[in-house]
Amino acid sequence: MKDELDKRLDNQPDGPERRGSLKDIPVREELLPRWVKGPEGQEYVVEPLQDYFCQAGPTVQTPAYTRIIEDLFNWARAESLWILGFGTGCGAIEMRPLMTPRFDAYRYGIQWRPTPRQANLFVISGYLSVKTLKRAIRSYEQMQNPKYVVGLGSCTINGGMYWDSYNTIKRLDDYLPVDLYITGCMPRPEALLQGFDDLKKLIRAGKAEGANHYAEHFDWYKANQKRVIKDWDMPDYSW
Amino acid sequence: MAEYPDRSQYPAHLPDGSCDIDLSSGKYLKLWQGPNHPGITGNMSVELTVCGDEVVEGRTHVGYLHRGFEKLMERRTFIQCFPIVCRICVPEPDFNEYCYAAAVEELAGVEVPEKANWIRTLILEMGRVNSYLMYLGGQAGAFGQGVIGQWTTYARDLMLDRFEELTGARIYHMFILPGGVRDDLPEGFDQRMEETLREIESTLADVHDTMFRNAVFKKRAMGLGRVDPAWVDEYGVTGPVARAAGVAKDVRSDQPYLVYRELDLEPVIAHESDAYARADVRRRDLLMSVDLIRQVLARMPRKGPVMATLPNVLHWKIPRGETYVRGECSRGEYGYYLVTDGSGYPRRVNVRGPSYTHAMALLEKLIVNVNISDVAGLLVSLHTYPPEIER
Amino acid sequence: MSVRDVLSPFAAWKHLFRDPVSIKDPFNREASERYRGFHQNDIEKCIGCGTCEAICQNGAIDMLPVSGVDGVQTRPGDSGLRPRIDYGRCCWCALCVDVCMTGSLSMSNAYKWVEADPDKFRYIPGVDKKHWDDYEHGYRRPEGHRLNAPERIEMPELEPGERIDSFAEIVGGYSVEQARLEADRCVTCGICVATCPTHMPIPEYISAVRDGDYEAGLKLLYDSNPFSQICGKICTRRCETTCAASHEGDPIAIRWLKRHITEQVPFERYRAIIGEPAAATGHSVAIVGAGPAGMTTAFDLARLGHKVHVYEAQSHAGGMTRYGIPEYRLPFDTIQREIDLIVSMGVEMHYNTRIGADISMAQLQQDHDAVVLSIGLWLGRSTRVPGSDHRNVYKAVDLLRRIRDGEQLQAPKSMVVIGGGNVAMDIARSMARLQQQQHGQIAITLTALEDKSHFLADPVEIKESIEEQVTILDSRGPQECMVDDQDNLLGLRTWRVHSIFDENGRFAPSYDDGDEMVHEGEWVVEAIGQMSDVAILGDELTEKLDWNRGRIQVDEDGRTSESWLWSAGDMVRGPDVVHAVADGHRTARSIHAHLSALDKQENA
Amino acid sequence: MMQSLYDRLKDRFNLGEFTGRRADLAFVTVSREQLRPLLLHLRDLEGFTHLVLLTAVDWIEDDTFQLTYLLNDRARARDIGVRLMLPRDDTQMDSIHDLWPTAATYQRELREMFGIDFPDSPRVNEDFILEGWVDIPPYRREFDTLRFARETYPERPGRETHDPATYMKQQLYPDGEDNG
Repeated sequence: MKDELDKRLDNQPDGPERRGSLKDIPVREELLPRWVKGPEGQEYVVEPLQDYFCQAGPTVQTPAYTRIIEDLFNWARAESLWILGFGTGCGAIEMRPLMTPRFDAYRYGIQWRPTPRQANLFVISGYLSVKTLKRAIRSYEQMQNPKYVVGLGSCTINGGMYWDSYNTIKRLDDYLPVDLYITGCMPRPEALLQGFDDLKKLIRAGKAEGANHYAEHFDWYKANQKRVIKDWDMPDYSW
Repeated sequence: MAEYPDRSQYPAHLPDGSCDIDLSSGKYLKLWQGPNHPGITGNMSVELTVCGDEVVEGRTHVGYLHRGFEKLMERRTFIQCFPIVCRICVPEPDFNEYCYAAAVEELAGVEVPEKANWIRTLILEMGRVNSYLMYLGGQAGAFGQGVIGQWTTYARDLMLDRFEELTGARIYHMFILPGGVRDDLPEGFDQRMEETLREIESTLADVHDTMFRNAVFKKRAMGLGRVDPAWVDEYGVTGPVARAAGVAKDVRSDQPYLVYRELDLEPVIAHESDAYARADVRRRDLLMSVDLIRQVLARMPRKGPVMATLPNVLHWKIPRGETYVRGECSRGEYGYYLVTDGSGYPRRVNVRGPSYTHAMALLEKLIVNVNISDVAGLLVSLHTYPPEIER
Repeated sequence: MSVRDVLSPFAAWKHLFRDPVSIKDPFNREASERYRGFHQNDIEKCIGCGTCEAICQNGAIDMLPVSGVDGVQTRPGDSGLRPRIDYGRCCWCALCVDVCMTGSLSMSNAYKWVEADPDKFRYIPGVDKKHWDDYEHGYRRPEGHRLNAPERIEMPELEPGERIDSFAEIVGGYSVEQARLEADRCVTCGICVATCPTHMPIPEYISAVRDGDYEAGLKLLYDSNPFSQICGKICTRRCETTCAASHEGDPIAIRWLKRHITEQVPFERYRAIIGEPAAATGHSVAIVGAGPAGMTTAFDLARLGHKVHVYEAQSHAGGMTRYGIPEYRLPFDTIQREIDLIVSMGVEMHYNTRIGADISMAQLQQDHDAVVLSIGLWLGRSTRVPGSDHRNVYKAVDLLRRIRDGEQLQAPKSMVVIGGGNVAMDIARSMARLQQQQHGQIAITLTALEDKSHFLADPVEIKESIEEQVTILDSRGPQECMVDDQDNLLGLRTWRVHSIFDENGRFAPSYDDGDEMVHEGEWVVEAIGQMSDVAILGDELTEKLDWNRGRIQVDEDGRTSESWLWSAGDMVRGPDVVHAVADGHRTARSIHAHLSALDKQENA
Repeated sequence: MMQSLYDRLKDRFNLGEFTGRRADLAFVTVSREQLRPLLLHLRDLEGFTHLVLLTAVDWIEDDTFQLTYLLNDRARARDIGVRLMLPRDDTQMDSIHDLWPTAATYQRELREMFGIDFPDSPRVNEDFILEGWVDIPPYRREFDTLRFARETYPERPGRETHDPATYMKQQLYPDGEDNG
């Protein structure tokens, strides 16, 4: 997958703007710098884009010095997949059965976390509208390394049944580094478990390198993201 | 310790009725609940302006799941629309299939076989059971009761197994298509359904004990989000939300469709009109659905076709016309407004989902003065589902 | 709120000792029997019609050539394409399975497919081997669940009782409503086009019927077939044998829809729709024989601006369609309108002009830039069994011609027909009508070598013959035309046929002489094939031409070994109207190319 | 039932085309000036108290938008759809959010998806569904969603297909003729 991506990076046309007549989108009001009065009367300036976000870009995480230790890390990572509880699309409904006794994913070391900071697996559960893509990128970037992305359902692969929709992206790998895809519309809980199992194997083999790929080709991903998110009003990296 | 102003004075109301919220005053805080938030049903967000821990203003933001169904359908033939409509509502997709099929049948003049109508009713009631079970888990979860969701999701999964053997799919059944339904009931379906229904009833009895007779739940849900019966018309409130306010609004009895005329049903109502009453209405409605499924299976004809003869669907043209078809889904009135122009494609499809009014105008009205911790509970108690709003 | 509300939730504890409800091995759980999982395709059954692609609302299906895989090849009735499904698009709605014309496509109940490479989710079911190819369960189209009507709209026809004593046309023709319903069944795949000898744009003109745009339809017809009215009635409709709808239902009534178009457009409009011929080129072409092949050549060449002279031995044009096909199938006025239309393009007709007698081939060669020989097959073949030279043993073609020429034949009280092709049916049914008119009863026995399932005749013809009280006996080999001592014909003696061909596939019938039958008949009519009367060419030309097993040797464009002479139609291709039309087009193209080359030479 | 309602209404209002759809559903066209009085009349005197939906249909070939106000009378189990034709070049309409507060949501959607403006409707100019949309309103007929999708969101390459009839021609009779 990595080679394939690298190949496509080389063929990328310059310039993020493909549609000519873009209107200038003003930055949202709440993101503008403003004066704020504290409870004790003191006043200070808040610049949301500067103050609330980190300016540095993502970094590549290098493997541990020795193979044995790296293998141990990978084993540990594989056995604790913590999924971000962000249902981006309809596929999220099959998560519920997994969280509950019938399919019980917890016995395989899989659980759901409410915040990106605690999660290392982002399941993109289906199509992403542009509006959600924006939130998905931010959520993904807030997750800690090492982190993985699984594309769930055919719409993450090639647009699925929304292939002609004006509001959904067609191929997820243009915008986020995807480690694994599970096809189906939507995939059953058993298929998800199979996917998680395959992901574990990938992680154990040290092949789930999506996050590093994202860091290495950060500019390419950003260019793709900005091409579809016309009102980019957030910092480039939301760590 | 600094002197904090008495927050009950805020926000001040402007002459036009809106609130005077000056963020820079430091008295208010903006808080976004969603789009990725465990207490949100589906993918939407509520922009809360809070003063202390009380909400002074709430704004619903939707569009995270917008795929443009209504536009996509305009460039699909009538049969090609059939697989796509169910995607509008994940927990209860069958209403889309039914309403769309019924609208197409009406405009095209297709007569649906009797037995297909019974099977459609069966599927819609099965879907309602599913939707309510999911709701109960969510409602309890929003008030911190994790175990209810564990039970109801299991019960719902049993119903999904019945769906799977009947329709060939778990979530998106794609079984009700214009002209009828795809297939007959499988061998031995009745018996397995009866076992499932018993399991669901026993789950519900447990839910009744642990949730509805639970001091915590009662304390938090009673009095929360009271809907004035007068708002029912003003805000287009339908379904259990209206019924909990004492308005016996139920399309199944108001304007019976499919075979509801031949079934015994009585709209479930309550009068307290708060989150608790709504949950209770839904619980009782669920029990009625279980009963309706039994009635359907007992009374439905066992012989005959399940599908009308259609013209060749590849170039099926429908004469110019417009219609509106509605049904009572678990959240309220679901309807399809279909306009045709004589071509092979719908001219316009408009999907009217109950959440459209509940999650927007009604929620924004109810959310004022609610404690932050109760926002999720309030939201769930309206049983909203965002794709119905944005489609 | 009460104490009960505090205690009641503890009821949950009763589940403490309940068995877990978890599925022990969720990795190997089978989906339900009807589950719509991954696709399967029986590629030998599949014909690559692309209807699945047409209905797929996700644009998930591509039709790709897989010729050579497991014997799939592009041939009449099979495009050689097979569907490839993109699981980055599919939504498992199974509309493709529901609409599949052959029932080859189905879905297994397999549902797990995980892949790191997103480009791998495309595959051709049945060709790219998958572990679910042999799954027993999954979604199959439920019985009776069809998205297009499998049954043909019945053609209004005269009942046997109404039609048996007259030569009135049997088929009534569709009404507009019926035609639309029938046209609606077509899935517009276009598989039939390759089968049609003249490659008529069948899906397009059927669409014209659906849309009620008959003039556009007529234009499509006449651009590819100047015998559209005639073919609309008596075409052998090979297209219908490869129709995608024929696999799980009746084929589309393509012939009747063609007929419907020609009936819906007023004849006066034909000429304007077809358009004016091109400006005169100064070339002149002679055509011998005014049958479908000759007249098609004439039509094409005349439209291209060449001067065409047609020489016809009979008093009317139309060839076998005029003199070989009974009136109840093809009324005279249909033929006449077709001929009038062709003549109106500037074709000059010379009737009652017999080559060899009235004008010689050498003369034609001298007067014209090119000559087309399309004299058809007018000599009946004989069984040559003992007694077949009796005066009451007839050739079917001769009898048919006499009937169509208006001669009042005196029908025998009983007769035997030998042959199982359409000509045999034609003569049997024509004579049945005469018998009914003259004697009030029918006594005709038809015997054929083939068994019923291998009759060469159109099944409809066989059915209607039986309705018209013709006794059909299959697998009977003629042995003798029995004659009594007063030289009266008594009938035909036959043996049961064992086999028709030997192990090398050569025609060598073997009989069971223990199973002998005698079929009584005052006449015996032989309808076992025809040949061409090539004697008219004259010795000199016959000597010059190359021959192949009794037929003139032609190249693929119909040109003979003599550069000025082309040959077309039944005499080259065997008896069939629509083949003759195709041959006419081909010949016309070749001649036009030849003439254009002449022009170029002159200019250069 | 609907016919008698129409007969009553047409004396008071200048109504356009009336289409009876079912026994319990009819559509009627009304002019812009009479919309508000008609809706009020239906709501207050005829019992149509429930605004089921408000949406638009783009009749681009007639250069009009059709606004459909669908009202429901639960007591008598009947519905009426009030149609209003709006010229496409003058897409301003009077808000009815004071009759039904919930109409504001519908009007916001129409503003965004069709570009039909409802001045004075609360928050009508706020983003509703779309975010950062820069093209024409997507529900308008002239907006081609497939083209937009193709231009904006790259698809996975490597797809090709063949039309059976064309492919067979190429394979079997490429010169337009066969020799079989």
